Amino acid sequence: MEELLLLWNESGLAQMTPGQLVMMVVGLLLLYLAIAKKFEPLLLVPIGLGTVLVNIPGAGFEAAPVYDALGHLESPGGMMYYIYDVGIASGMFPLIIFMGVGAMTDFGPLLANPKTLLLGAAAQFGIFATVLGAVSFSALGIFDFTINDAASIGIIGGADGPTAIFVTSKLSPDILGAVAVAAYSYMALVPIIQPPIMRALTTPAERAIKMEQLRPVSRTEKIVFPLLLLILVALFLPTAAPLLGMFCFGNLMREAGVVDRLSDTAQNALINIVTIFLGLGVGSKMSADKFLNMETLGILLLGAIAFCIGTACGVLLAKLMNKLSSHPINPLIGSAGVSAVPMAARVSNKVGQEANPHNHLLMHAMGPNVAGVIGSAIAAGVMISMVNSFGG
Amino acid sequence: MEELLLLWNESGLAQMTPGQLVMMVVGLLLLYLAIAKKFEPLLLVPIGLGTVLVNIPGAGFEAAPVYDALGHLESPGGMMYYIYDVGIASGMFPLIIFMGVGAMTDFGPLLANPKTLLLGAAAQFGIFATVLGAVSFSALGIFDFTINDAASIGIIGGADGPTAIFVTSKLSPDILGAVAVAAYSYMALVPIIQPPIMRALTTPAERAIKMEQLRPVSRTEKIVFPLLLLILVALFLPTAAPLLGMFCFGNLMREAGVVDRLSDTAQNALINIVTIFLGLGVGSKMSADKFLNMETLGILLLGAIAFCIGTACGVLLAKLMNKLSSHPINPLIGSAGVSAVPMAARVSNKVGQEANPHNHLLMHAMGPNVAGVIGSAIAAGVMISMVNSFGG
Amino acid sequence: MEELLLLWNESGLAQMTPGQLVMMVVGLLLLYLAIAKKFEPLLLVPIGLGTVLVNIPGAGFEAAPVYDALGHLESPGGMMYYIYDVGIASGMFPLIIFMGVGAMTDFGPLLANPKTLLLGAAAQFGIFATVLGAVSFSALGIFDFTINDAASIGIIGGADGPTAIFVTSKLSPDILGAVAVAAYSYMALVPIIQPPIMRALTTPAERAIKMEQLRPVSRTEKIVFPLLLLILVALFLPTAAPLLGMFCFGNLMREAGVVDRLSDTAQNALINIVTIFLGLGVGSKMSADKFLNMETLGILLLGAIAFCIGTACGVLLAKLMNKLSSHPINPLIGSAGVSAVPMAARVSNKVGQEANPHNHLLMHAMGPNVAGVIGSAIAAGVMISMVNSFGG
Amino acid sequence: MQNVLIEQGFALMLYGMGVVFIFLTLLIYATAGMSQVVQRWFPQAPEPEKPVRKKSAKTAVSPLTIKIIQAAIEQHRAR
Amino acid sequence: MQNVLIEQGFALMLYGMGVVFIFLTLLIYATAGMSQVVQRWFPQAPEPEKPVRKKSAKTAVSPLTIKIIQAAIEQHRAR
Amino acid sequence: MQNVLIEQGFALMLYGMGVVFIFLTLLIYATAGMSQVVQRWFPQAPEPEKPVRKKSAKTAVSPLTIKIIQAAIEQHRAR
Ligand code: NA
Ligand code: NA
Ligand code: NA
Repeated sequence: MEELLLLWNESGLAQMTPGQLVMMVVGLLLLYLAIAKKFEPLLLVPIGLGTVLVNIPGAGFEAAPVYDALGHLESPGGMMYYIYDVGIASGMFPLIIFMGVGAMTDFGPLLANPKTLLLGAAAQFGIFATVLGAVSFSALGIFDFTINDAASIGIIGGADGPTAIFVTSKLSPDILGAVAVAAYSYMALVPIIQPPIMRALTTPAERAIKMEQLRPVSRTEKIVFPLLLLILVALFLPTAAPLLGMFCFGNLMREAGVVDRLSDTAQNALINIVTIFLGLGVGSKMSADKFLNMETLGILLLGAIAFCIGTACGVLLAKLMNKLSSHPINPLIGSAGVSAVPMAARVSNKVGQEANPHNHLLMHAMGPNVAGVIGSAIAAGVMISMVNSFGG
Repeated sequence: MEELLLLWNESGLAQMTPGQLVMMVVGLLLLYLAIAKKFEPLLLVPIGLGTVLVNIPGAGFEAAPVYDALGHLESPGGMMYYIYDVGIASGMFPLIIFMGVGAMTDFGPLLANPKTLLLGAAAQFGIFATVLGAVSFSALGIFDFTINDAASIGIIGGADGPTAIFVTSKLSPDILGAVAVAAYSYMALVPIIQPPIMRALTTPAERAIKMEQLRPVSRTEKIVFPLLLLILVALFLPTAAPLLGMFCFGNLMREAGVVDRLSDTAQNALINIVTIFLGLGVGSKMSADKFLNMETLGILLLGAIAFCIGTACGVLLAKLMNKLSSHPINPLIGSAGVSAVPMAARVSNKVGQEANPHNHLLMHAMGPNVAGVIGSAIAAGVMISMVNSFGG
Repeated sequence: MEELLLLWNESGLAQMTPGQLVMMVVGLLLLYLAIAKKFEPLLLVPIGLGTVLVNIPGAGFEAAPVYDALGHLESPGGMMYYIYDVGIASGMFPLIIFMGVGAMTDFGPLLANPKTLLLGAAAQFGIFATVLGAVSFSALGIFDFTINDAASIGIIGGADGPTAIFVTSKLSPDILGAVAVAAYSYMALVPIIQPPIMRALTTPAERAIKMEQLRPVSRTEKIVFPLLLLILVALFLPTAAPLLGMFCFGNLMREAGVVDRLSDTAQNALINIVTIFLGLGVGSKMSADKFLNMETLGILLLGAIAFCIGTACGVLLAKLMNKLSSHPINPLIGSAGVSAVPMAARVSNKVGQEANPHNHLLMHAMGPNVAGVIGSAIAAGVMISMVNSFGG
Repeated sequence: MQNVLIEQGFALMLYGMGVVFIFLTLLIYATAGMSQVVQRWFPQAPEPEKPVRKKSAKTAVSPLTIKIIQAAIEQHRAR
Repeated sequence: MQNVLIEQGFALMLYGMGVVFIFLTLLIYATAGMSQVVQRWFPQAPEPEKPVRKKSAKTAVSPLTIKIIQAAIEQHRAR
Repeated sequence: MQNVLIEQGFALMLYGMGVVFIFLTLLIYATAGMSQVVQRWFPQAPEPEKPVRKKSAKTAVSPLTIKIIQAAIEQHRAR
């Protein structure tokens, strides 16, 4: 008889808390958005499923391993525990993904028109404005965000998944779930968030501006650039070295032309494997106690603001550059500075073609687009080191 | 001079125990079966070679790492130690393989005819009957099996490698080698074990029964099914969540259609890498002291019985369903309920064609076949939780 | 204000030591050699970039994780720390690479003419002569090499990257960087180092010798050979079992014909992934304090000597065998015994064709070439066990 | 002791098979219901492009390969 | 407390944006200079074989595949 | 000390080379014997399908690709 009781007591129905139930629905919602609405499915499918798994009562996906006095394993930990511990707490997974992203990135357009790096800088203002917003909310007693939380929330505006996960796992792991979900959701929403802002801040004439054909870039330049970037990072911003170091490594493997088999693996088998586990690991932070609170609403709200400010700043600086520069610059490429590669660049192109069907901005927008990746990685480095110094 | 002595003392000839010699022969035998007889080579090649390696005297494949008082590494552990510790003791490898299996599984036939799930249930009777058999042997003092051993032996009847390894590594790691070898060997022997039982329990008329064409299944159904299964597991059987959760995750990646690159990696690079190491890790439990004893004979014997009972129950329930159901059901598809995907389904098809050359049962047998995977994963969950409760 | 100071203090410029600066240049030089000169790029690109990364002041790539009294993670370690700790200190990465190399190796030519194994033995004399040279330098007080260092330096003469890394990481990890760089650089320089020696030790007549067509080798022989080798290792030289065991495992997967998907993964996705991290991990030992000293010069010098002696011994034994054997043997194939697969074999072929344009030695040279891999793995096993016995 | 063991074995069999059957029966009805709901409210042609997707899922044939092949055919037909 | 928080937020924004802009401006000049140097001292045709490499980097189409295809075409043309 | 070092170096060389030569000589005879045994008792045509397997081992060309190609040829010849 007690076996029946045991089975019932172990059943989800008996143990399920309302919070867990809600979180499961959240997980299913993420899966719906990923599969039906194609919201960044590569990450949101694993995150959504991870959310469901980690909220199954009594399944022990998050359990830590238990060792006896002699250090022998008494009971192994749960899958999520190992994934998070090995891959995310250590920072390895985001770094490996960043290497793969580097191996998939073509810096050609940026090299053809380096000025566009500035747009990648301007768009990062969204990050820091949001940090300020977050701490203000705290000061006003609306939400309770520490400076660590604020920095992690701001980085959502970087529109760069691995960077956001890397920063948050270092500064405030408890909100990792909310931050990652916000980051990827808004990256998926770029085609809806950005166009109105872009139209509001530009005149039809500006949107119709044709830009000059980009010059061809030699292979040597493409090989030297990642090394140049890495050296500058080493000299001026070591705290950004982990992210940008791996990014440059990946890009160097891509351009070197002598290690194509490594480059192929970095941008296929390896990044896919790590993506699967990174998603599950992020999901492991989607437990009711961590996610179901007002702070999460604040994070989602502030994240959206960050995106909007970043987009606006990018467009506005592009307008200014167009005024000052001898070569015409279409302000629409400014919005691509938030990164969200390559979606933001496509949006610039699309909005541009509304104004002038024969205008092809895609390549021109790729420059600010990849510049945005560098920009947010630098912002990440600065924030990690400064916040840690506050802590101490 | 002492160097010569040293080299001799370190040579295998000087240190080899008879047990190790025998185990090496066992390893070579497994390799022979895998390569020449094509016995589940994907697992038995690594297991066989791992068996040879772990029994090389003085090679230290199983050695644990040694740390000094300050926790610095004095001497690293052996390869097998790390593989087993990282991948099998943690349960990660079987779970990752199960994810890959999920990504390779097409639930279409099952969705077209869900009733066949019952056959996947019936075939699991082999598992529990064998558990009873094992404890009886203990009670009779023939073998010395604990309830943990009995459960691990029973799961051989699940005809599902990763499930058997997962359960055994949790309940009685010492017999992991014997259980895994039995499970994979009998899965390879399905074409020899099952047909006689199938013929004995069915009439030629029954074997000739034609089944109705399966209805087409929509993509939406295929996407929703793994989520439905996962939710039911969460609600009623959380202890089965690790195995079935990863299985559903893999299947969802396959059917979602938006993460094909993850699905491809899960069913190729990732599952292959893990298979290599899982096999070696299982081999690390094939040491003379663990394998060369009467218990192993008992395990092999009971495992065979489990397969036979499972097959018989599947066929018998299929006969019954055929009697009761309005739609004709060929009893031969019942034997596929033991899983051993897709071999058991092929066997059903082959035996069916002996009776009626124009009868194509393969698709109809795939339903019970994949149902058997679900069935044994559920049985695994129940057994793990109940046995642990006994222990406490 | 203090923030500015903080940022400046954290900048590389403020912290960079001259040594780090030099090492970064070394890293860039390695990258130049790898990319522009195609020096073993698969390893030297990751090593070179790892060298740059690990010498970035304040980036903390090498930092060990910090745990509080309760064993909770306070600050995670750096990427390089984890890579080295998990993959190199444990010996796993070199072993996995060796498995992949085994899966890429065709023993056909060796099986067709097993006598060439002797050439693979002769070429290993370079290893041991160099060990003697290293200890002599120490005895003369020129350099300060322990017997462990000497053994690690000697293995450079094995012209086999993973073997050198495996031995050095076990015997003297501090010089791992220098040894690995020397090993891969000289392997890349084989086409420059070997020909003069080969010409000096042979007459034009000898170089023009045509060898008999190799007999076809059956698949069965190719399957049995790795097992035969493994058994002999188990019986006579267990200390060589880790390296040769994995090598044979890889080769068996290749030849078995029933596990092609595992073989493919072992020689593609898996070896590529491990190569990326092995290179970075080796780079983590390229810090100024470990690399910038006289010893490194000694290592580079002795490594070159090892290559030369190995080449010479191979050629000389081949000359001798040609005198004694009934079948003609072109002495040029002897130099391939140093391994450096397949470059050394190509060199034999090229030098041979200078003397006789119609002479195709490639296949004949592949025998000694792969024999050299076995030879140096055996030498590695002997040295590890003997040096450890000295230590005790 | 032995009796305990036997008892535990029986318990495992009884409750184990029970759970397996109950759960899978439940799954049958849930699945049937799900299929009904999907077919009624979310009708959809049994996906046509699926076969292609499956293939591309099973093997390493990229769309590109196919493009190349077609190109090759074209170019050749051109001659 | 709150003031500290606000201060820290301002500090982050001020120095953060500062560093980002300074660094990327630096990068602009460094890149421009690098390109000049490369174009003057290491001129090189914008790599021609790159497209092929790219493809082979992006997809699983090995040279062999292409060879096979060509072979197939040949053999067929032969008929 | 130094002498010890030299001694150890000599020991390594002597026994090291010794073991390498003895082991590989052993391997020569073992291999030759193995080949004899295989050729006499387990004769077999030097595998024919091997080249194909090799290819498929070296590159990502799946049987499917080849089928597709052939199909393509067929279909085209049909025209
Ligand atoms: Na960004
Ligand atoms: Na089963
Ligand atoms: Na060698």
